[in-house]
Amino acid sequence: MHFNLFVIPFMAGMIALLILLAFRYSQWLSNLETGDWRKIGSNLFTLKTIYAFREIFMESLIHRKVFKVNPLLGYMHMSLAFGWFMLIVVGKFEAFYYTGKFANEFYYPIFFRFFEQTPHLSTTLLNFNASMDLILLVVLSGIVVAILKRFRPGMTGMKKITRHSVGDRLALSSLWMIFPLRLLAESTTAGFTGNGSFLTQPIGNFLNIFLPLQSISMVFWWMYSLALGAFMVSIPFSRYMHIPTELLLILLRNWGLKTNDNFTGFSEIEVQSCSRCGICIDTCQMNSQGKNATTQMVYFLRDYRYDQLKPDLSDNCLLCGRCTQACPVGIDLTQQRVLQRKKMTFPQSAQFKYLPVNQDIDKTEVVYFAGCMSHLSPNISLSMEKIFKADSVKYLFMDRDGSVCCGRPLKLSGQFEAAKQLVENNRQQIIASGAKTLVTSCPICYKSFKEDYNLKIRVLHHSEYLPELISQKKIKVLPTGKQVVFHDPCELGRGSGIYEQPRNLLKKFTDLRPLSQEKSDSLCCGGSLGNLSMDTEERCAIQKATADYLNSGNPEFIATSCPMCKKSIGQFSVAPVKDIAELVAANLVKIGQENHKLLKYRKLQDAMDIQ
Amino acid sequence: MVLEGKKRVWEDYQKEIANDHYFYVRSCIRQTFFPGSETTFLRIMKNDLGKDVFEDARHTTCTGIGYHTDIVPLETTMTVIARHFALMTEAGYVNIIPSCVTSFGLYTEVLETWKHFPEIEEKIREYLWKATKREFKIPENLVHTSDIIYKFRSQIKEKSKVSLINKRTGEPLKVVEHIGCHYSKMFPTSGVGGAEFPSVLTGMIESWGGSVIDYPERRHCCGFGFRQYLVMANRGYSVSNSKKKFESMRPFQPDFIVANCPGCSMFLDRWQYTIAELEGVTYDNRGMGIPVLTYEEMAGLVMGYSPWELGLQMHQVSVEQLLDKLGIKYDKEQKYRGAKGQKIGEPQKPQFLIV
Amino acid sequence: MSENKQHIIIIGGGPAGLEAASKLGSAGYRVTLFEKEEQTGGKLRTWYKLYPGFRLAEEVQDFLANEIKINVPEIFSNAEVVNIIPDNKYHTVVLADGRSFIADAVLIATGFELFKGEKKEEYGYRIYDNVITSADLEKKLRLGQPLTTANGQTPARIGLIHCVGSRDKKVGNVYCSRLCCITGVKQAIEIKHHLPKAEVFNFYMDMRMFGQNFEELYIEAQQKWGITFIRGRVSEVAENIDGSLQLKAEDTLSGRPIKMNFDLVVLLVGMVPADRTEAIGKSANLGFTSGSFLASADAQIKPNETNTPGIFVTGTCKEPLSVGETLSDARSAAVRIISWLREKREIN
Amino acid sequence: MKEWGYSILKGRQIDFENNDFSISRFVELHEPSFSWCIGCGSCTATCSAAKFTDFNPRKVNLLIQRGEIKGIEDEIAKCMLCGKCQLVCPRGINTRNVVQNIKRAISKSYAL
Repeated sequence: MHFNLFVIPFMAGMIALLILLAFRYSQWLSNLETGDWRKIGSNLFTLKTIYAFREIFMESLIHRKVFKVNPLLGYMHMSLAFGWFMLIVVGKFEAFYYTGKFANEFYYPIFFRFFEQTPHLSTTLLNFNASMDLILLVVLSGIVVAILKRFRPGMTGMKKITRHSVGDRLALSSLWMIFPLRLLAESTTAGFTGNGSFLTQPIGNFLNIFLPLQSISMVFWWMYSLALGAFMVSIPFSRYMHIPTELLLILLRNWGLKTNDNFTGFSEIEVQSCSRCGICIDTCQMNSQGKNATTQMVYFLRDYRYDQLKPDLSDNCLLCGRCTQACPVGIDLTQQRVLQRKKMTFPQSAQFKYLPVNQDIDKTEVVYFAGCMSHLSPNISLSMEKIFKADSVKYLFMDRDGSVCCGRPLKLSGQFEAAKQLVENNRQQIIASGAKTLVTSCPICYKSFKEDYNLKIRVLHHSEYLPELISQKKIKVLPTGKQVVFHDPCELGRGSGIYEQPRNLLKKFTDLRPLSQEKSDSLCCGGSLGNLSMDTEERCAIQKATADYLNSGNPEFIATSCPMCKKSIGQFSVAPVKDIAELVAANLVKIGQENHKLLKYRKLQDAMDIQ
Repeated sequence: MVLEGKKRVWEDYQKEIANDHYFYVRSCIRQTFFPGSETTFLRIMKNDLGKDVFEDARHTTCTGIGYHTDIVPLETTMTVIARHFALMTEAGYVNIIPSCVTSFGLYTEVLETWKHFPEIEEKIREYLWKATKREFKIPENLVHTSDIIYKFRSQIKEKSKVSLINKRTGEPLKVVEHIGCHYSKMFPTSGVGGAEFPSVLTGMIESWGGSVIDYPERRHCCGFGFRQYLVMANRGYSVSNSKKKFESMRPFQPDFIVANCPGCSMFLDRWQYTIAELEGVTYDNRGMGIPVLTYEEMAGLVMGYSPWELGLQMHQVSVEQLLDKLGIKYDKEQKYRGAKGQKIGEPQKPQFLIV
Repeated sequence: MSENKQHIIIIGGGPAGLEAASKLGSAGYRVTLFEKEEQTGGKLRTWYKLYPGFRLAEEVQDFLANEIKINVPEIFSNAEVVNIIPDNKYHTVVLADGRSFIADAVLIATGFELFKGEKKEEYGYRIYDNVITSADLEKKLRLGQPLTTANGQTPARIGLIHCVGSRDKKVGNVYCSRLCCITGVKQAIEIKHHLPKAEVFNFYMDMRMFGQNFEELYIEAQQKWGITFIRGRVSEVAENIDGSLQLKAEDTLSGRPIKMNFDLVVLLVGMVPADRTEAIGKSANLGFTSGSFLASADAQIKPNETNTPGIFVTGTCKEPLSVGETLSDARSAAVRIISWLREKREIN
Repeated sequence: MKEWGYSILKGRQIDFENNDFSISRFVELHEPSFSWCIGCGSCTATCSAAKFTDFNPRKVNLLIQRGEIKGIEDEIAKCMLCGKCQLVCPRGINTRNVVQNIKRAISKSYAL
């Protein structure tokens, strides 16, 4: 029986942590939707579980994604997480080897050098000893980086460091204390017993020269245990809750769970998995271009966890999805924001009984929905009409005389119920048209039609529809050779995963140039309907920065496929900003008349350049 | 309030008021609702001031009510007024003094129109000749009867028996003066003191010892508005305007209201009853309402005439509270008795307004 | 008069007269300036700060005085000009005291007066204690007097009424005095400088922010100082029992009448020609604008000439102008007089 | 009670002294651009909802600033939050946040 009074703080902390974890996990799990349990059941004994463990190892311990973003920051996380993990694992094996039995007192491996003060003789034990010192050194180096990061955020590549609450500071201090104290406890013990290795022994020997180590070492063991206990207890009340929760998250996610339109137990687990690494701050354009480093997801989730979330913070987000893309933990941050807005929304806030219910709609092949924003950029819908006519398809321009909003802006603001009224109105009209295909020019509408309308027909954004027309040889565009860059609209790219179709389309008739930040990494135009509270100056700063970025390679055109992006970038762009529909329409050639009309279209094109 | 400023304005708006020999034209509303007022005017003019005032029983309405309700065309109105001028001319008078503010406004308007469009005057002369075989001369002096009392306010003061002073406190009574819209709002130069700060009633009140309240809605219409009042459904509009005035004067705690327009006197008095019955509100502290006088009645009281001879029993808001303040003795028994002492019957008591 | 030095008489020693005098003086002409007051400087002497940059009026006064010192024109103060007798060769300028002077050219720079607020009787200026004009406010600020109500209280709500005496057929002025708008914005902000807690409301018909940085100042007034602009002309002002003022207007943008109480009301009075301008103009056979300002011979190409050769106009006697515009106009007049005198000499 | 055939009207006058500025103050606190409106009307001109119903965002904004909040709840409920107004506003007013905060002020739970 190995025991000393000083282990009590550690054990107490450990037991408290386990009880609290059990309590909270059961709470969250009980809030899972029934469908979630079915998914868990069917996926539990499949390869997915193995993948999950692989992911846990790669992300929770090695922090692969953080490494990708910033190696030093990755090293910091890895050295702490993986290092600590290794201390526990190697320590366990050391104890196993030493005692010959696997089951020891829980605390025994952790305080191994206190309980076993006789210097080792066997090579294996010496190796164990050296390994433990090495791992401790690695962990300590991580701590050094963390401390430096705290005081000089720039060195790890982070522009802004997350602001911490008081609870977090306590947890953080105890965490920082644990390993230096372990070093001191082991070194002082080694100093008078000689049980240390290459790190602890020299320090111990040195301290032994002028300190009464036999009495002092006990103090450090106590402090080490206290720090451990304090950290354990503070975990559930601090951001370090992410450490145990992320494991659960990875499992559940691999079993197919995700956050949809309702805030479930799984959503709560997502929230609690945030490690506050702060990568979302760096990736956020509101910070990098708008100089606002107070509203990012890390703060949002923190405020939510502490029940201090205010609408002003919640509303101040572009919902561009860049942080979701970058989040090393893989939390669906954008959806989290929307769901919190939904929670904070006001009852019966909207009423659209005034909307016309037009059941008497002409039957058509294609129903075209330009979207509200296209009405402020009318050349897009004019171009689409020109294309429809060239294709001779029977189409209905559904919102020609004023648009009923698709409902997504209301949904993004959290007003799900209000949005449903609009969805229902538009849905009835779409169904009544008898169309087989719905084409829209607005990525915002597109996402809404795809996800909220439950339509049984094909829903296409024109960036999908136009290449289809070309490949089916229904329309033909004249090659222009112009240098073009393509700006991915957030709702189309990150929001709906459409990256390649518009690019393939542009490659057919322009010289499409790549950008360093594109596709999932593309910038937001700043126009965003997702942000409700950002002021105009800040918005303009983002719009201008994005426009400048897109113009940096001096393209002849900036192509995009969203009326909002076109307007936002267009305000500040040197190169003309064109929707791909406009580019297609301007270079349209009637099938079979290519050569005949060549000259005329060249002229048209020149006119477009001037414009 | 800088009184000097007002006086400066008043200096800009002084008008010629004839000294004697007046052709008097009665008011439809005043002679119906406040007959004592016109009698009092004549009594003061003839008996107390020794002026020559002539009236011709053949004169008619000026058609003001019909004109302002768009029932009577302008040419008809002008011809009727031309007939009044003819009666004046035939009687050998040149100074015309209407009792009604609307008549005064209308006469002024007609004369102004003729000044700018002589051809219209010619046409009207023709109409009048065709209809009545009468001819007329343009009056040399057209003023409202309140202008006359204003002119002779000092003489009245000299002969007065009562001052507008609270006998119990010795303080001047606080008086709200209300000027009919048609007195000077259409033609500011035709009113004593102009349109913004008319001094015709202020002059009387101040020279007889009272003090004038200048409350925020002083300029506002009493709410009568011929069209509004004549159609029952529109009366809410009328009473709301009076209410606005009462609410505005309330903090000043006026002792009484005096008006120079017959319609205003009528509505400021009667609507207090209506508001009290509709909403349970009065604008004094005792639930009795604010007494409303015509300027003739005010002059009569100052001259020491009996309140019942002045016809004050015809008022809805009881005037006894004011008579008490003025220290005027009156016989309660005599209130509802006719000229021969016979009982003329008492009005029903209102539900809310204390009378 | 020296034989070879042409003589120019300038009537009025405000900014326009002073600036033209120094410019003509520096060009070597003999310049005589008549100022009816004891001191030159005109209305600048009573104004506190100038829009849009809040520069002290005093600084412009100093600038003008310095220029005059260097270019030494002859200045007669307390010298009121009554008329001009125009002639083919020389014009004679007659003073109130009977003296007369002859000149090759005469520049009229008699400036403006402020519209007399009391003419708009419904606003109760000089009747209601707490109604003041923009000029009164400037005087208070220049003298460093506290902004209080008549009974010494700090006003909690202050209203500024635009277009008093301007764009108003009823007072005979159909023209736009055009500088009252920016003055209203400037004074509203100055009030906030002194009384940060006060609520300030401007009642306007149109906001005519035509000058450099004027619109910017308007935006600043709204965004930085929280000043409220209500579109609607105040119809009447009345006094409440506590001496505060009740304003009535139509809030035209909501299409509804509005009634509000104010502790202090400032009338933004417009510019009218100075009293003697009409007499002087008539004596020299000059034309007049609808607002009785002196008419230029041509608005575009002869802004400083009149229909009487040799008689020129500048500054606010011909139209409402800001201080900056007045100085430019005076320089323009000086250049035109110089070229005109050269032509005259060559002909002779 | 007698049947009068008429009643005393409230009138259309904005009685500034007795109006309710709670919504106005709330919105101004959370979205200061609320009071920058110069009444140009481009928001109403482009408004998707105004195409179908009698809805005037400019006027709603103004009336709230004047403390005239009767019936404002039904008015603001007509907004589809599409954001066109924000794109056309020359003063850079954050119109959608104005709408959002008006709604928030109206709903009791967020009144403070």
